[in-house]
Amino acid sequence: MTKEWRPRIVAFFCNWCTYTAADLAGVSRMKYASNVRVIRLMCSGRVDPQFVLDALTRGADGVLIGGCHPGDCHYAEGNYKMLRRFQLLKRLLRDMGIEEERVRLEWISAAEGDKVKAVINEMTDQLLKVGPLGLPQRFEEWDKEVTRLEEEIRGGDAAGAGCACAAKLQKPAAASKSEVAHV
Amino acid sequence: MEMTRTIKYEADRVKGFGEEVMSVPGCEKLKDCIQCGTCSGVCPLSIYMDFTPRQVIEMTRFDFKNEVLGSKTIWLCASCYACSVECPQQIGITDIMYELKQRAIKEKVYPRGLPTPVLAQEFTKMVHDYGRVNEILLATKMYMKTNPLAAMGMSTLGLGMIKTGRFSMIQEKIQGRADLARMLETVDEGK
Amino acid sequence: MKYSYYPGCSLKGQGRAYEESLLPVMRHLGIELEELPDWNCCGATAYMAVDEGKACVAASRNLAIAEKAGLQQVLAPCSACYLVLNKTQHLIHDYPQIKSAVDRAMTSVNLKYSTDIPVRHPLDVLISDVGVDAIKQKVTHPLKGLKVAPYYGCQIVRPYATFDDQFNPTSMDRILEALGATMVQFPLKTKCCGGSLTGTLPEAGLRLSYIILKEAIKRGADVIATVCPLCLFNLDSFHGKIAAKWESARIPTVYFTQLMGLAFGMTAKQMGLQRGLVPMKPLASAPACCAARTAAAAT
Amino acid sequence: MQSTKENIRIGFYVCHCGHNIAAMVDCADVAKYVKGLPNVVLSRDYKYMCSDPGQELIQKDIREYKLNRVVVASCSPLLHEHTFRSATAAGGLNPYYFHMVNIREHDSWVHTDRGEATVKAKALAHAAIDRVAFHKALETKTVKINPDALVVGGGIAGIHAAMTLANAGKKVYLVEREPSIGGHMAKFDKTFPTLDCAACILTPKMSEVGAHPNITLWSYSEVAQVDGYVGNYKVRVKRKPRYISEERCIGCMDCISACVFKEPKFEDEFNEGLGKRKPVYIPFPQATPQIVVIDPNVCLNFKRTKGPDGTPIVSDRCKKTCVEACGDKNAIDFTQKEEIKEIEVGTIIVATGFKTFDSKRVPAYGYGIYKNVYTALEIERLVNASGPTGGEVILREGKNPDGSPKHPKSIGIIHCVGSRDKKTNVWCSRVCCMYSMKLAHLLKEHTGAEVYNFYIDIRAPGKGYEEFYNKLLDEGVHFIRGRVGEVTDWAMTPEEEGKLVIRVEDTLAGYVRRIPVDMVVLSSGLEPQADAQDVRRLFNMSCGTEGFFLERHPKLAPVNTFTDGIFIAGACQGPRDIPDTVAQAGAAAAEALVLIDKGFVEQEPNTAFILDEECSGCKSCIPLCPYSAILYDETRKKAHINEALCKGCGTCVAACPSGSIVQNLFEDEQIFSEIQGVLAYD
Repeated sequence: MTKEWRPRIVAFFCNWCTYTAADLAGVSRMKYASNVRVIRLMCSGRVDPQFVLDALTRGADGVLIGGCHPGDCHYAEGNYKMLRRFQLLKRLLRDMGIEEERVRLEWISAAEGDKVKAVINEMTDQLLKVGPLGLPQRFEEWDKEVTRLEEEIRGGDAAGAGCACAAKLQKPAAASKSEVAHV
Repeated sequence: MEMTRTIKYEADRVKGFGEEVMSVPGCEKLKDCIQCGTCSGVCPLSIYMDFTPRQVIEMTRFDFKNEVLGSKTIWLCASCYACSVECPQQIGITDIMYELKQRAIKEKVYPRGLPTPVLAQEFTKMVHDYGRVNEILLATKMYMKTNPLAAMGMSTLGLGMIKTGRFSMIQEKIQGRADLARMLETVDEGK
Repeated sequence: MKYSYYPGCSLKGQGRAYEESLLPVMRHLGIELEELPDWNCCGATAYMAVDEGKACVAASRNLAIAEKAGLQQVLAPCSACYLVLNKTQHLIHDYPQIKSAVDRAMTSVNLKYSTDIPVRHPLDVLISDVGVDAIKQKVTHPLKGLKVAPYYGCQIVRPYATFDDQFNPTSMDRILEALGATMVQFPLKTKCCGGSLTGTLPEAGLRLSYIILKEAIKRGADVIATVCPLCLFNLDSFHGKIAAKWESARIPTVYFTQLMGLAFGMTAKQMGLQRGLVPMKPLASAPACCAARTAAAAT
Repeated sequence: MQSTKENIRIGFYVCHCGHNIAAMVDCADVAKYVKGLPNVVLSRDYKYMCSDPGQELIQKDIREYKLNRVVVASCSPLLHEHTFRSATAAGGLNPYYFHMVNIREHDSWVHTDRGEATVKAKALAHAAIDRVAFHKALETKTVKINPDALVVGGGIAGIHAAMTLANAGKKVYLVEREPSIGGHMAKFDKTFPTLDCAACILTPKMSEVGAHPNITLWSYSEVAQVDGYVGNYKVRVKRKPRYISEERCIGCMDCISACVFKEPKFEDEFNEGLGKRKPVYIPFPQATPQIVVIDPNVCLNFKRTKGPDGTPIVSDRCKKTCVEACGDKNAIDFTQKEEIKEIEVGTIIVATGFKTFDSKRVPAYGYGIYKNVYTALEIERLVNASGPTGGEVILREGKNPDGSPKHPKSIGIIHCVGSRDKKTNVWCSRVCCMYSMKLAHLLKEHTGAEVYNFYIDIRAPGKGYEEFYNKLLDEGVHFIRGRVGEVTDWAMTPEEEGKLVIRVEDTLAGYVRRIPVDMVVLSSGLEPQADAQDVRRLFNMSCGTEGFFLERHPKLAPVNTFTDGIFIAGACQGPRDIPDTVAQAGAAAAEALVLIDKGFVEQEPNTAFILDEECSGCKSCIPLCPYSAILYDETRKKAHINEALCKGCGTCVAACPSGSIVQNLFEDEQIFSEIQGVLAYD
């Protein structure tokens, strides 16, 4: 492939503020980087940390979460709930060695089409600097490594004991759910 | 009776001039002008200008380079920044005037007999050579170059300066003259 | 409190009375000023008209020297210096092409420009760091009955004033009121004095000085107080020409620091008041050596 | 994974939207790509999917190809989701088997590279195809609409909206902050361009409101709290004490004449401070309701210091001549306290109006420095026959040599004060050109003065507006195109002595001019109310960047907000004149009537429910719900969601540690498949 690498961003936008702001950016014909894919949720409070981890595991280089400004949530305080969850999620990502720039939470009101544009462009620039995350490839490599290890063990010793850890590496998202979701 | 053609044809424009000016730091917002005339309304010197500041903006935007650079207007700007802070479109009009002055000097197209560009250049030379400026010497030089007669008219003032102990014929010089000159040269090298 | 002091060419030349009054007044208020070693001219309004890049380079040499001197802030009493040094920082900050030009120049002589060191005007320091109350406490000879037209001129408030209102500055008003003086209502406080045009195009330049002078008189001022050596020069030096062209509008113009010194009990001579072409009348409250009459009362 | 028994058959449609999408997205290529995805039975691109033929195409395909899922890639679901769900339903499918992909607002309109935009459209379509397989048949819920309505703000917008609803037989609460309704319009002298007397056309409407059996008018009141949802709002209204019993006061005003203050002494708000009033007063002669107010800040019977909670304390030190004058009516009550009223309404119209720009913010024009600089609203009162001078235009400063009041001989009207200025308000306030011309006409008529208008551009787009401009030109009113630099009081020539001097460039002539005048009028612009942000939060609305309330769609839903059942009308949404305001108020009332007369509203079935067998009873979801919709069943040790209370935010779903809460339309599988889909491209 000769095409230059562009980061993939999955965005979770709340229906009332940020999704509407993105619509406004469209109506106003603002131009921004095309590598963002928006998934509409009713509220940023619906964003399960699993969604973020799942997106990263499936090949996203960054995840953007957009909600209403504090105090402006259509559902009173879903955005605060997201904020609390986000703090924990960030800690988890740090522990996993995933750069901070990759996951971003932004308050964008329905009137701030220009902010949608600015945030997406800024995040794209930052991710271009940070480079690809490539989790699927990394998992593949780990899988290979583990398989090789297993074979080695099976070849050298009789019974293999490495499968549990392989399973865990393959599905970090599922494993982490109970750690982060309960906030 | 001789008639002057005032219509402007496309050929009268120096295409790209406006864009060039707009690319200079501080001059970007030139294109936002709505021609309201606030700049002229607040400019204390607009009453002596051949074109009002607003007209200079419009002429620059539409590439009437020769007319703009040859105007007296840009040399009447005293850099008081009233236009810049009052402009409803926040256009850096003072900076645009500076840019136009620079171009007029570079291309030596400023109106003859105007002392302002002469003063600017003498000033710059003095800074380059000595690092500091002696206002009295500077004024003398400027008058000598532009209007020696006027210099005579200033003798009362000179006398006053001497009497009040503010007159000095000694040119102050900085130690790091060579350094400063070197620094200024790098700007030309970088161009 | 200690600041780097950038006097600028005027304060060493025709505007020396500004320095003569500023230094003792600041010392009296506990402010130490350390003159920048081997500073050069800021470039004023003239350099920007010739070459913006060079103007920034020349001005930034002073900022680099200040950085090297290690003090946290620079005091620039001349309005043009204050504006140019601040403007240079803004340009370096906002435009990469200016920054790289400055960096290149710095490297060529082993200097470094790394931080935007705050460049402040004495009015700012007096109002924000010293405070009106501290000034009031030092007043021994209140300027009772003195009516002052506070004249700020253009370049300290426009376009970068951060310490005062751009359209209606009051910092000097507050300081002078603390000295006991009365301010006349003076809507021309930020109008242009004509700048260097008084010399280059006197018809245009002097008209602006004339308007300021005549309005100060009309509004009942005894004296105009200013913060800029060029403003003072323009308002003080051309009375003959102004009278010939329009009408006589003789009124003394002084640096606000000169008034501060008088109120602190310093003498008119110490404050360099004799350097004005239109002398300021001695004050009833002036210290001993100025008015013998009050000297007796004071002792 | 999805039920294996069901054979998923998806129909996919990509809309060209004319050139809107097709110019930036290769629609045929997208259709081709989707054709190859699992479960896709047919894939088409079509010029206008929202058109009737487009919708019929969906219906026909459902029947012919036995489709059981439909995906349309077109514009924003906020615009056309409803359209396509209806089409899906008309084709015989449950409407929730439909899913929409936004490739216009989120794709073709915001990108510049056709290749990239097409790739993005494919990815978004892929996500929808993956997602829709997990869709389930859902039932649309309906909620009843309480037929009573609330109108907030008693200016011309609120008055008109309330009257429209009341005349349709609905019960309306009209809440106004000031002691009288009427708003800004009540202060105007005449209205442009017809020069109708504002009071003559407004006051009949005001008294109708006051007398209407269907309208409960609460003036001097503010909305304090709003709870609930469309059709069922619970509102708390704060009624400020006016120290007069509204029931007993008959508006005779005997108390006012009897007040111990023989002369009016206090700044009269209605007359913009140009006149005076007493501590007991009625804002203006036609005030509605005709009930006096006592101002505790200046009434002698109150202490100067307030109580710890900010309430005024009765001092009882006044002779209370007012109480004596009121006699048997016994309407004065110094002990009156603030009162909270609770009401239930189904719909709310917010018509809280605007505030005028504070002209002191443009110091160059001298307002507050030079006495003869006026705001336009001050001039409205000055030229009004019932204004503080009885309609005589007298200068604030300066007298004739014989000591008589001075009338202006020359007047300068400065347009765009605070408007079209990036330092203050960037927008055009829309009404100033016209009202400036109206004031120019009135001032000229009253004084015969030379009147100058200083304008940037004359904006007269309205019925009869340009004609009005022409009329003024004929009348000899001067128009100078130039934004005024400054207003000063220093003279350079003898004719400038004692005058205000306007310095301006006549941009058409190219001259800088100094024009001496006696009076300067500042045409200040319109701004959002100072508390617009608080009001916005109260009603769960949004504000645009400039601070005016945000409409749901600038073209197609101009009086709707993002909260169902809450509508906006008048200048709270943006600067507008009286005709536009009235039209909008009528529209807002009509939108409310649609809901009321339908009697119910369909709700998105996006509520959450608990999978009983999975719930561990940990209770972590319970405090998260802002609507207290989750209850805990102590006997079964399980949580339970009250569907009627759930608003469908999904916060509990995301937080449930055992994954036992499901949100309809936003199920975990649906979102995971969407994530997978958007990332499935090269």
